[in-house]
Parts: sequence; structure tokens; C-alpha cells
Amino acid sequence: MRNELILAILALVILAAEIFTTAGNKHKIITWSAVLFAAATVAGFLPHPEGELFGGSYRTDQMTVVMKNILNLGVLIVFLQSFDWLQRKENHDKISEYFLLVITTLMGMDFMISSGDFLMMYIGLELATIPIAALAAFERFSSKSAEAGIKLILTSALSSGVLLFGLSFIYGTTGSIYYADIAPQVAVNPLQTLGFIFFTAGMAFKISLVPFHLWTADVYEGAPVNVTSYLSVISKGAASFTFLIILYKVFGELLAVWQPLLYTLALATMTIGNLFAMRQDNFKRFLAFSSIAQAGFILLGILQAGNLGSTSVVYFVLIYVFTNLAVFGVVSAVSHATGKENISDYKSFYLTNPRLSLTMLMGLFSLAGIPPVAGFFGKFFLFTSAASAGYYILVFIAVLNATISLYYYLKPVRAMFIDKTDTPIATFRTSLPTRISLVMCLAGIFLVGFMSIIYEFIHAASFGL
Amino acid sequence: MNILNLFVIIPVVTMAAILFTKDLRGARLVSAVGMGLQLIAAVVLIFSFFALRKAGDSAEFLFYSDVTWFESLNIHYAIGVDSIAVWMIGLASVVVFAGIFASWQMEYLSREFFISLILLATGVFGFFISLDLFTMFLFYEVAVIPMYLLIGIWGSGPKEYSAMKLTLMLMGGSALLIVGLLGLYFGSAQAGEVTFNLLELSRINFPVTMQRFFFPFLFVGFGILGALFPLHTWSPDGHASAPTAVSMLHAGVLMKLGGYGCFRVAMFLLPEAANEMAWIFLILTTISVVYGAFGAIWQKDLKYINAYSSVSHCGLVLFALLMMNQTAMDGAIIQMISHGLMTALFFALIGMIYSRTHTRNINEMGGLMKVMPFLAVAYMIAGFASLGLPGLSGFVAEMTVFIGSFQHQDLFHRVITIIATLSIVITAVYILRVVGKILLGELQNPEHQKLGDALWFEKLSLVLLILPIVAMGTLPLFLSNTILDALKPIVERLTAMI
Amino acid sequence: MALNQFMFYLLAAVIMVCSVLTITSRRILRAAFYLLCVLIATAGIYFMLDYQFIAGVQLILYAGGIVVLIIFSVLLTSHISQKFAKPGLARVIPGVLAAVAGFVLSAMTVLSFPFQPSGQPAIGNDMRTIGLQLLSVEKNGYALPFEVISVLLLASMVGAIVVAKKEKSKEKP
Amino acid sequence: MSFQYTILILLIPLACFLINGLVGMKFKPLLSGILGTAGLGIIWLLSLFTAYTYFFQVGQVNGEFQKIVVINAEWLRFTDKLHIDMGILLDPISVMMLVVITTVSFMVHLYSIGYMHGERGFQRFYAFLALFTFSMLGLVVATNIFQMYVFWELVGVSSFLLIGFYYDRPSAVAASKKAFIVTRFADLGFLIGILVLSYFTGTFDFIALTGSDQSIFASGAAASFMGLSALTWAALLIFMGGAGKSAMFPLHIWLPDAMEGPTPVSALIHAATMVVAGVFLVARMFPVFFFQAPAALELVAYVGGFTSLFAAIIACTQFDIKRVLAFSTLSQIGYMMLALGVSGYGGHEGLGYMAALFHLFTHAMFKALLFLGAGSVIHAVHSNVMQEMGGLRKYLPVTHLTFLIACLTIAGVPFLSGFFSKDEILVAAWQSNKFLFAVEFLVAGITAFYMFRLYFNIFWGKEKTYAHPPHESPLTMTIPLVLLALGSIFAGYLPFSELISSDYKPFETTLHLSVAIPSVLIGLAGIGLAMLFYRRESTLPDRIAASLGSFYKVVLNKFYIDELYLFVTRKIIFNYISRPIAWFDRHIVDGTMNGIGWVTETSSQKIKGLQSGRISQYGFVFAIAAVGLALVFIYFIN
Amino acid sequence: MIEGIPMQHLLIVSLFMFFAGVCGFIIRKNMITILMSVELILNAVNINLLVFNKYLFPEQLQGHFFALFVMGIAAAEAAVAIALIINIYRRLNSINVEEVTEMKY
Repeated sequence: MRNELILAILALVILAAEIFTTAGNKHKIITWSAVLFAAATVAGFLPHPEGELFGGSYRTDQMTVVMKNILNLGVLIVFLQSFDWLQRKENHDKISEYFLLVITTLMGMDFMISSGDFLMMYIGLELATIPIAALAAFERFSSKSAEAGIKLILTSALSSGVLLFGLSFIYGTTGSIYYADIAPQVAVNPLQTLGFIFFTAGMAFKISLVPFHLWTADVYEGAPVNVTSYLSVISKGAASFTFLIILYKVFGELLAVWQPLLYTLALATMTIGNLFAMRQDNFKRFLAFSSIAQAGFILLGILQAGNLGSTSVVYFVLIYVFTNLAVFGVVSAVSHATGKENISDYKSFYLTNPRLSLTMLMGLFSLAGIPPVAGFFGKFFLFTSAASAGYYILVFIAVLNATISLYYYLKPVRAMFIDKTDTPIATFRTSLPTRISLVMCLAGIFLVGFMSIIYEFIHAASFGL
Repeated sequence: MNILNLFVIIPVVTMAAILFTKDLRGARLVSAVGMGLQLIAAVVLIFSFFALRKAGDSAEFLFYSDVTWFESLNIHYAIGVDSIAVWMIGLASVVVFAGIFASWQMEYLSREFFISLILLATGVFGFFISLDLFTMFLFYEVAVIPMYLLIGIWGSGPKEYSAMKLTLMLMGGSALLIVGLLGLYFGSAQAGEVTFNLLELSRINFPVTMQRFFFPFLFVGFGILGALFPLHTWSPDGHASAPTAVSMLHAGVLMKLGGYGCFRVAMFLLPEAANEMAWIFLILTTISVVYGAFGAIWQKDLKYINAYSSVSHCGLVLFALLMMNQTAMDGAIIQMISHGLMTALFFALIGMIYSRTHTRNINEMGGLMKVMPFLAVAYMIAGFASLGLPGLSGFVAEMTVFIGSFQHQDLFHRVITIIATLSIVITAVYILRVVGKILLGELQNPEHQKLGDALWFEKLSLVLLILPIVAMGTLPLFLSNTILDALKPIVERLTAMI
Repeated sequence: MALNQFMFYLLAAVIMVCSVLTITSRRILRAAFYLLCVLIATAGIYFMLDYQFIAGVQLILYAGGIVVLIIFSVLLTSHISQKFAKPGLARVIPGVLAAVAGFVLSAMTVLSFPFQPSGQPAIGNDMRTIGLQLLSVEKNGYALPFEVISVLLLASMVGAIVVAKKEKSKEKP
Repeated sequence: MSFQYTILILLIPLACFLINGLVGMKFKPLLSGILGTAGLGIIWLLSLFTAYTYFFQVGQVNGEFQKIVVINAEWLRFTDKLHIDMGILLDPISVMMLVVITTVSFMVHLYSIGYMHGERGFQRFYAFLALFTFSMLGLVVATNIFQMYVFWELVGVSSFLLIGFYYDRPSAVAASKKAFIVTRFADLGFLIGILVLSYFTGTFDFIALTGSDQSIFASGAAASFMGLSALTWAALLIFMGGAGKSAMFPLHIWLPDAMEGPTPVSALIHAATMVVAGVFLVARMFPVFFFQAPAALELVAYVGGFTSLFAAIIACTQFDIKRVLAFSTLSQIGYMMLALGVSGYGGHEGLGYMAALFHLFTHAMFKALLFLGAGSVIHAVHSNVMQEMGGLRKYLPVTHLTFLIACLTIAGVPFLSGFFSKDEILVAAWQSNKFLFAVEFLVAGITAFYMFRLYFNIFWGKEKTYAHPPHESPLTMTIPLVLLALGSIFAGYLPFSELISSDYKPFETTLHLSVAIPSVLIGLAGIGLAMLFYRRESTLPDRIAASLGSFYKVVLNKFYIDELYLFVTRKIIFNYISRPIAWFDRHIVDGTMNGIGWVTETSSQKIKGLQSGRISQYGFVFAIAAVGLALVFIYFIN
Repeated sequence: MIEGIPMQHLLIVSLFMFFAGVCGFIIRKNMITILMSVELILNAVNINLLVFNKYLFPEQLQGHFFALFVMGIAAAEAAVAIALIINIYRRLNSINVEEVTEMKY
């Protein structure tokens, strides 16, 4: 609960700051918010009691704490990367709103992760969705941004409707909304399956699993870069983890349903995500499909339904946070400096901005799962967990998909390092916060893989069916 | 400290040091020093290894050390070498060192080039010292991926296409590998804890049904890197487009990872399936051997000729491995080393010739012997090694393979051995065709009159490669016997199942 | 037929007919009106279920709040007299197909399911109970959701304001 | 008496090769020539000394020549039983070969100092000569069949290098390539033969293979493949290797072209030493052939007989003097093969064996002499073609005389060495196979005819106009001529049958007048015919050629065998195998890989409509997917 | 619990309403009507929750409260959605979903 409280206080502080600062001082909010949030992040690593609150509505254990810390870390990086963008003139009057919205949605995710009943979970989910729609429409002068906002809010409304519909049947058949009470009542019968599948559809929407993913690309493309990175990393990570908890802790008895279900979804997600990603030129859209494909890999971990699965999913999400944010960090720096967001704009980027290119390279390699960067470990352990459940064919197809994904991850690499152009992106200097964020990401990309202690730490907190 | 660690540490330190250099001169100097140290370390390793052996240390793997890495998954950083690995490391060190000199004048993005090259080398060395399949796989992938950049940035011709094809096909291979490795890993649960450790895995007799399922994954997975027909097509394009040092390293060393993995992992750990399915792959490799050689005859681009020749020669490696007898496998390993050296020599020479004539089309050259005698003679030596002339390494390798393969009890194996021997004639045809066209005869292009012979660093690079070829060719006994010894447990395990 | 049965079927008929009208009406203001009917009829059902509190909330929040909001936005964005073109078959067919398929499937599943009432005595749903539970921090207490939803409402407000804020400057970045 | 020093016979040429090859370019040309020649001189003396000690002092024990293994070091181990050893085996035939090789090689070294004077790559030439000598010596002293194979290949490559010595001449390059590839193809047979033989006998060792213990052959004799026993196959394949090196029909095509090399090379390699390696191989393996594969031995005889006739006929029509000699060489080697083929084993039965090696010995002398003489002529007139020569006897007295001696020797004129050896062969043939005898008898006449055709065309006939007057060659060239002429004359007087025999036990031979007289007569008839035709410029030969018509043309074109080979290699292998394979690789195999990429790309293109950007469609997909999944999982799974 | 009315009848009503909403979401072009469809959906869910609570599990008010919170969230959602719709309207002068397809494929 501490984390949520800190976030709530932070939100209030920012609200107050908004009220008490003059127009000229607004930009100071940026720094202060980031610093305060950094403090909150650090505080997250302090020892934390486990247990239940509110009669089981709120529960925390090691794993949720780990997960929240991962999210905090990610949000911190996102904040650092947003500096340039927020300091623009047209955003000046919305700085505190930005922080407020991000922090409240993060709070929503934290509640979602820690939820002990479906009501809390649902409220957390909505808290983590509705304000993001506003964030997606943040860009004032971009019709794409507005489009992204409306697409997100309408489709997510539908999806949460379907999710609720499913939940209503779960409630109707088990008589409770508390996880602990539902779990023993769960059995394989048509109505529960129906409810469960509708619930899954709603969650799949959040994690953007095929075929519930259609909003993803459009929203990612239209939203401001930093919001996109927030959406693709933090929001997706939180939703995946929540989904995992609920599957393991509530629907354990439905294993026979959800393993094949996730099998199907994983196949579809990886394949479709990859097929679409291949053709993209817009970087954000490209990363959207890439993140869809990545979600497919996450399912491989969830599928395993054991400690290994939960460990590898959380571990993967951790790596994914650093990895994807490294890529997004570069995209956002370039986008803010030059306004260019297409892969084809990155030609000869290495010759003008070697450091950014290398960061991007590491990020892309990590996304593709190439050693020695962390993505390799993350993916390998996901495959390991799927294999431990005996899904060798799935693993094979997944790795083939990873190979296809390599094809498109190498496209930006090719643009940056190989292709020549007369008009490359000019050399520019990134701001200090961006650099700090990228260094953090790079450190993460390199260390998380090799330092097995991190994996072991997560493993110690893991849980299975 | 375990000397084997040096083979990972030295390259990493070298790469770091290159970062602090300013230009080509610094980068190549640092690389040369680093890889020189590596070569020295390899020599020291060879000597100390055989000193230990002589002192009676008969453990299967020496310099064994084992550090737990991911405890809960029981993944270790386990290293150790037997004499095969030692020789492979020796091979890799020589080729890498020669490769540095072959790229002495790499002007464009030189620091990046050397870093990528050494990263590639790191993967190779790591692969050979690993005894834990996880780290082995990790290093394998490390070795594969810098290829994309190396070919894509510094290559020539349709480099993007080739680089992409090569990368994707090899990664496709690793897709198969992952499945196979995980199968082994979870299969080992029957003996207690799951493990990736090669030594522990080798003590387990996996159920046959399981072996049948996973063997093709592992064998084909490694086989792709070893240019197994019909999955070899990355090789001609890849080699043709790659810069000199990369072709050298790739054909010379990286392709050996495939063969090495095939017997060290696929066949060694899954012996029954290997015995059962060998015939399928034997047919494929026989095709490789003959087909690659015939394919080479028609080519006009020097690198393509050599790439197809590699398909043929590497096919012979897999062919011999699948014969599953000590002699043939011994031949396979000698062939790996021999092919590694000579194909590196070939590619180095092709690069050097290309840098002078700016063409690789054999029809556009002729009579180069007159203007660049050193390169020409070196090319002929490489050619002779390739066609199996006694006194050079190729002969020793091929004869051991053929003799060993022909010792097989089944008529089928003997018949395909005879088919495979055809390749030595075909090889002679294409090698002599090339030599005749480009080196001998009248000087075709008057422009070429002005070209110069090899420079000192080029000579150094070539001599470094020629020396071991000659040494292996003239005094093969020690090499061969040590490999035979190391193969003993593997062959015993393979034949115990029949 | 008892009165309450009649009432129920009447309400059900209103709900079903008006739902269909809501989604088919070609004049948007009428659609809003039909929606209002559905919501009010639903409130009626809640009354019949003896959930007065929630029925009240339904009337106030939905009928009074959301529908007004919708009508307001309709006025802002459309001409009242505007009549939409008939939706093309390319849209109707998939829509109806999805809906019918879903309905049939769910209905079959629901109707065939042997629901098990808990048989426990009912808890009172008077305002006192509701109020106590809403503020309770024990099990079956809803203080936490209550707090969180307030954050949600705050965030939504902020979000809505951010989005709808008038642009101060017209110049493009 | 220890023969340990014989290792020097191998090492000295090797050292010469290494020195001349690695640092020769730094020397003055003459220095490297002298170095090479001196080295050869030493080993020549050593060989003679070895021969003397072996044959006349220590070789014979209890009336049987011993096989002395001087050195045998393991070189490469395959299995416990199979290993390649490098060693020196001294027995009558190897010692005899040592003498032949070192003698001819020494002569050629000496001769080349003059002949190659001023040539570019003089040092390289000496390096290659030394390499060849080393390889050839290694071949003959091999203790096991694999060592032989090793040196066999080395001999092949040195031959390649020497034929292609003038590497800027396309014809020389083509010839060297052809020689290498054809012999390589034959060597493949040899290799497979070794594989088969070693598989069944479990050994490479000559002593074991040719020893008295026949039990090692049991399994090989029992196994059969396509109607022939495995050992017959092995013998046939091994003979294939021998036939390739010795240029037996139909693998002979490389030898005439090999004359593109410098003439001393032709003398050394393509007349005296390397080309008889096949004969040596069959002789070395003779017990295996005789006892285990008589069918193969018979084939040897017929191939030899056919080749001798075939080549002799062609020789009559050629105008390039070196080619005439080349075909003559073919013919003579055919003789040797035939003799081996008809030979029996032991005592007088083994006459053919003895005769073959005897002829090998004498042939080395007189054929080397012929080539060196021809070289001297070429040196003088700068041409190879006999139409451009004539009346040279005045200008080149020494050459003329020695050349005449050689011609007489090869024609089988009595009391020269060729007479004795050829006579033994004819006797052996007579005793075993009358048909083959008839062939050989005919060939003897043809041989005399074409040799004297050559002789008269060069040294008699009408004098041609020469660019600059021909002059006698320098001493370094004439001394070897004289020495070899002496050898040609007197080599026949060696008591050969007391030194070399199939079972290593000496036996007596006598001159068989019933065979000798007709053969001398037919030889003289051939000489007479040649004199009639060519002594003076005459139109007779042309008229005869015209009357033979197309047959003459066929013979002139060497029976179109070259064209046949070209057809097979260029058309069949190149166009119909290699090219389709290259195409197949690019389009089918690679096409499949690219096709996978294409399919992926295309499907990616095709499904883009799924992401239409329309919210309604998103909603539809969402709903239908949820319903569909629910349907499947409720009713079809579980 | 309504006397004489089986629970299934109520559920059919809510199911009908739900899928009518879904259908409306798909076939309508106007964003506001789409939003209305969403409200139908949420409303149907609420009926479900309350019916289950009343008929099956009257001992607690879980469904009841769930429905209450859903209403609250629906309101918030509607507010944001309408803000966004107005935003779109300002930019495109249209609230037809067919016209917000700048981003696709």
C-alpha cells in the first residue's frame, strides 16, 4: 500500500503545485516531479510487509512489490525522456496534468496488480486506461493524436464492457468477487468458460493480443512518443502480470481451458504481430507491432503455470522495460529534435549520432533476443518455461517468429548503419535527462541478463499454480 | 585462474581498448596485440593441455571449472576442453589473428569493424570452451549476429540481401537448436535435477522416442551452420558479400561450430537417434559433397567458387561424423581444422587479389602469377590443400575420412563413401580451372601490369595460415592421435547403442 | 398474470425494443431518447428487484447525468435535424452476425446452466447497510474501491479538461 | 650392412627443393642449377652404391632377395591396423628403380643447365625437378601402398608444375591441367582400390600384401560385387591408377599434350620415370594380381597390348617430334604392361615380370636419350615440327650419333639393350598368349618404322632454311647424351634375371632365337621402309596417306579420343551437370529460401486490410473473436 | 427477486441488451451513438450483476456494489469520451468514425 499512498501524495503535491505556481515557473514542475518520483522509486526498494488489507481486496507479496518497482523504474525513465517534450512551449500549460495523469494511471496499475477482488481489479484497470486516452490525445496540434485518443477510449470501453460481462458470469457462477473465494468454486463448465473467455478478451485487449490488438498500432502511432512508450511498456507489463496472477490464483482449475487458449493466442499474436511489423515505416507503429509480437512471447511464460512461468514473465517484463524504453528513448529524442519518426529517416544515423545509434542497436538486439544483451535471457527463459510444460512445437514456432522479428528489427539497423543518404539527421545533442535515461536503459540491458542475482531474486518471490 | 577464461576476457578487453583508440592505426594495432595475445594464449593452452595429458590426467575434459550462474535453473558457466576443443581454439586463434592482418587497411569505420570482428571471435572461443549448453548456445548466437553488421556495412555486392539471408537462416537454425536444447534440458530431469551440463547429460540415456523427436532439431540446427544441403544457400551469398576477414572467419571458423555442435551435442547426447537417422543425413551430406563441388565448377566469382567448395568440404565433415567410427570422425575433425585454415587462406587471398584488380570474375583476370607471384603461389598452395595434395592438410583429412568411412560394415556406407570420393576429382577440376584462368596464362588485362605483390602484413597473414597447413600435412600424427583419443568416449557411446 | 409479472414483461419489452431502436435510429437525438427509455426501464427493473438505492443512482447518474451529457454533446457536434444515411450492408451484416452469434451462444449457455442459489438469508439492502459497507475496510467493505474511484474521477476530470482545453495559441509548433 | 644412409637419397632432393623453392629467387640462376645437379650427383652415386651393395653383397640370402625395411615410421594412424607409415623398402625392383630414377634425373639436371640457360624461372625449374625426384624416389621405396599413394599424388603435382612451367603459354597451362585432372581421375580409382583392399585385408603394408600369407585375402576373395570378387575389383581399380599414370588407353590422352613442358622434363617424367610408375605399381602388387585377381591381370595384358598397337599407329602420323616420342613411349609402356599381364609367378614362369622391368630399365635409358636428343635438336632449330627440319646430321654430330643409337636400340637391333629386353617380352608373350604375341610382333615393326621416320626426317632429307645456322649443343647437354647412349648400348648386358624376378629368386634366361630372329627381321623391315620413304624427300608417304583416306585422318587426329574427352568434360560435365546444378542451387534451393521470404512478405501485404483503421471493424473483430473463441472452447475443446 | 419471474428471463433481457450494444458498436458511424452502445453494454452488465446478486447470492451485496462502481466508471468514461469526441469534432469537423482512419495498415 505504501507505493500507492506515495503516488497519491505525489499526485496531490503536483496538483497543489499546479495551483500555486505561476506561469513562468511551470517548467520547474518537470524537474521536481521527476526528482520526487525518483525518490518514490527508491522508496519502493525499501523492505515492504506482505499481506492483505481491506479484507482481502488488497494484497501484496514479494512479487507484486517487485513488479511495482519495475513499473516505477520504467515510469521514471519515461519521465526523464519526456523532459524535452514537456519543455516545449505548447505543452507548458499541461505539464502538471501530464504528471498527474501518468501517476494516477500508474496508481491504477498498482491497484490492479495488488487487487484481491475483481472489483478492485476492474477499477484499477479503468484507472489505468481512461486517463491514458486523454494522454494519447495530448498533442494539441496533431489530428493523429486526437484520433489515437478516441480510438483508445471507444475500443477500450467495448473491451471493458466485454470483460465485465465475463466477470458477471464468473460472479454468477461462483458467488463472489474475491479471488480467494472464487478459486475453489472454479470448474470447467460452459458458463464459466464463457465468462472466462470474455474476461480474457478484455485482458487480451490490454495486453494487445491478437485478435484483440487492433487498437494498438493506431494508438501508438498517434500518441505522443512518451505516452506511447508508457503505454507499450508500463501498461502492457502491468496488464500481463495481472493477467498472470488472476490465471494462476483464480482460474487455476480452468488450466485445461486457458492453456490451449493461450497457445492459440500466442501463435496468432506472434505471427500477426510480426507480419504487420515487417511492413511498417513509422517507428512508433513499427514498435507497436513489435510490442504485440513481444506480448505473444510473454504468453509462453504465462502458459507454463508454474514458478518458472511467473519468474520468466516478470523477468522478461523487467528486461522489456529497459529494452523498449531504450529504443523509445532514442525515437523520442530524435522525434523531439527533428520531428522525424520514420525508419527511413534514420539513414546514416550512425555517422551523425553514433551514441544514439548504438543505444538503439542494443535495444533492437535486445528486443530481437540476441546475446549478450538481456533480451536473449528474457526470451530464452520464456522459451524454457513453455518447453517445461512440454510445448516444444510452440517453442519452435515462437523461435521461428523471433527469427522473422529479427528481420524487421534489423531494418532500422540497416537504415542507421548501412544505408547511405545525403540528408541524414543532423548531429544533435540530447538533453541531460534523456542521456541519464538512456544510460539507465543500457545498464539495464547489459546487467539484467548477466546478473543472475536479479533473476534469482525474482525467482525467490515467484509463485505457481 | 583457469586459462580458458582468457579466451573470453582477452577479446572483451581488446574490444574495450579499441573504444579508446582514435583511428585505424590505433584500432588495428590494439586488435593485433589483443589477438596476438590470444594466439599466444592458445599456444600456451595447447602446450599445457598436452603436458597435463602426458602427466597422466585422463579426465575427459581438462581445465574444467564450473560456476553456478542461474541457480534456480541450474544453469552454469562450465568450461573445459578436450583435445578437439583445444585444436579448434588453436585454429580459431590463427584465423582471427590472420584476419586482423587481412583487414589492415580497413579505412571505413575501422574501430567498429575491429570491434565487431573481435566480438565474432569471442563467440567462437566461448563456444569451444563451453561445456554448459546454455553458455554454448549463448556464445553461438554471439558469434552469429555481428555477421549482419560486418557484411552489411563493410561488404560488397548485394550485401544487405546476403547479410539478411545469412542472419535469418542461421537464426532459423538456432530456432531448431533452442527446441533441441530445451528438450535435452528437460529430458535430463529423469536423472534428477534438470541440467544443461554436457558431462552430466552425457551420462543419461534418454528414451528413444524422445531422442527421435529432438535429434533432427539439434542436428539440423547445427547443420545449417555447417552448410547442410539444402540449407546451405546462405553460404555462397554470405561469403561472396562479406569483407575479407569476415569471410575468413566465417568460413574458416564459424562454420566449424556447426560440425562441432553436431557431434558434440546432437550425436553425442542422442546416440540412438543418431544411429537410427544417420542414413537420412548421410544422403544429404553426400549430396552436399558432390553437389557443392559440381556447383563450384560453373561459378565465375572467386568467392562463389570458394563458397561452394566450402559446402562440399563442410559436407564432408558432417558426412564423416555421421559414419560414427573413430577414424572417420577423426578425419572429420582434421577436415574441420584443415578446411578452416585453407578456406581462410583462400578468402584472404581473394580479398587481396580483389583489392588490387577490383574484380572477382575469373574471366576478367589472367596471368597474375607474373605480377603478384607471392599471392599466386599462396593461392596455389591453398588450391593444392583444397584438392587434397599430400604434404598439405587437406590430404590427411580427406584420407582419414575416406578410410574411416569405408571401414563401415554396411555396403550402403561404403557405396556412398565411393560417391563422396568423386569430389576429390571434381575439386581438382574447379581448382585448376581457377588457377589456370587467373594465375596462369597470359596477362589478360594490361591494367594489371601495374599491380603490386603482397605487402608485409598481407604476407604475414598468409604465412600464418600456410604454416599450419603445411605442418598438418607433413606431420599429422600427433594431431590425429590426440583427436582419436578424445573421440574415444564419444564413439564408445555412439556404438554402444547399436 | 400477476401485476409484477406484467410489469416486468412490459419493462423487458421496452428495454429490448428501445435498445434496438437506439442502435438503429437514424436521428441521433431520437437515439438518445431511446437510450434514456432503456435506462429508465432498467431502473424500473432495479426497483422491482428491490434495489432502490441503485435504481436511484441509475436514474440520477445515467438518466440524469450521462444522457444529458450525451445530448449536450450531440447538440454541440450535430445538427438536430440531421438524419444519418442508412448503414450499408457491409456494416450491418457483420454487426448483426456478431451480435446474433454472441447472443445465441450466450443464451444457450446461460439457459442450460444449473445456477445454484446459495440459499443463505438475504442481507438487508437498506441505506444503512449500504452506507456501512461502503465505508467498511473489512471484507465486503468497499472503502478502498470508493477511494480509488474518486481518484479515477479526478483523473478523468483532469483528462477531460486537458483534452478539451481551448487552444491558447494557434501557431503550429 | 645397414642401409640407413638411404634416407639421404630422399632428403637431399627434398632439401634441394626447399632451398631452391624458398630462397632460390635470391640466387644466381646458375648457382641453383649447380646446387640441384650436385645434389642429384650425390644421390646418383648413393643409389649406385646401394644397388651394388644390395644386389651383389647383402641383398641375397639363401638364394632369395630380401625385402629390407630400412626405416618405417608411423606417419598417420587410422585404426590399430591401418596406418600410413613413411619408410624405405629396399628390394630388387625398388633398388633398380632408384638407379633408373637417379640416373635419368641426374642426366636431366645436368642437361638442363645448358638447355634451360637464360630461361625465366630457372631456379623454379630446378626446385620442381628436385621435388619430382624426391616424390618419385619416395614412390618407389614406399613400404606400403598408402605411402605410395602419397608420393603418387606428389609425383602428379610435380608433373603438373613442370608441364605448366611456361605458365604464360595457354597451351602449356591447358596441358598441365589436363594431365593433372586425367591422372587425378585415375588416382581416384587407385584410392578406391586401396580402400577396398585395405577394408578386406586390413593392411596397407606391401610386405604383408605380397607375402606368402594368403589368409588375409580370404574375406576379400569371398565377397563379390557385380560378379567379380572384391579383390578383383580392388586390383582393377588399382590398375586404373597405374593406367592413368602410365597413360594406358583410354587414359593416355594427357601424355602427348604433356610435351608442352620443357623437353628435359619430358625426358625425365614423361618418358623414363613417372610414366612407368604404373608398371612399377603392378609389379609391386604382382602377387596380389597373380594370385587373387587373375582376371585383372589379364586385363592388364590386353590393355597393354592394345595401347602399344594403338599408340604405334598414331606415332606414324605425327609431325611434332616430341609427340612422336610420346606415342612411342605409350607404345613401349604398353609392352611392359603386356609383359606383366602375361607373366606367371616364380622362376621361368615369371619371365614376363622380369622382362617388363628389364624393358623398363632399358627403355628409361634410350627413351631419355631420345628426348634429350630431341631437345638438343629443338634447342638448335627452335621448332618441334619435323617438316621444319632436315639434314641436321652435319650440324649436330654428337646429337645425331646418339640419336641414331637410341633409334636402333628401340627398334630392337641386336646387341643393343632394347633388343634383349624386347626379346624377353616377346618370348613371354609367345609362351602365354599367341594373339598378343602377334600384336607385339607387329608393333615391333611399326616401332622401327616410325622411329626411323623420325630419324630420317630430322637428320637426313632436304636441308631446310634456318633462321640462324644450327649448332651443336654445349657440353652440359652432350655429356648426358653420350652417357645415356652408353647406357643404351650396354644396359642389356646386365644379368637381369639374376637380379629381378617375380618371386625374388634368381633364374637363368637364354636368348630365344626362334623369337629373336623374326623380331629383328621385322624391325629391320620397318627401318628399311622408313629409309625408303624418308631418306630423301619423297611424295610416297603423302600418296600412301591419301590412299588411306579417312583412316589416315582418324589416326592423324589420334582417333578423336581427345575430342571425345572434350565432349564429355565440356559438354556433359560442364554444361549438363555443373550448369544445371548451379541453376538448381540458385533457383530451386535458394529460390525456396527466397520463396519463404516472399510468402511472408506477401502475406504481410495481403493481411494489411485487417488493420483498416476503422473502429467499427475493430469492434467487430473483437466481438467475433471473443464469441468465436468462446464457442470453440465451450463446445469443441473439453 | 421478482415473484414469478425466473432469473433466466431477466438474463435474456440483459443478454439481448448487451448484444444490441455490441451490434450498435459495429454498425453505427456516429461516435456518440457508439458511445450510447457502450452504455447499453455496461447497463446490461449491471443487470446481470444485480440479478445474480438478488437471485443467487443475496447474503452479500457484492454484485450490487460492483454495479454501483461500474456506473461510476461508466460516467467517467463517458465524460472523457465526450471530451475526446468534441476534440475530434474541433479538428475534423466531423464525428464520423469512418473519417478517423488516418492511421491504418
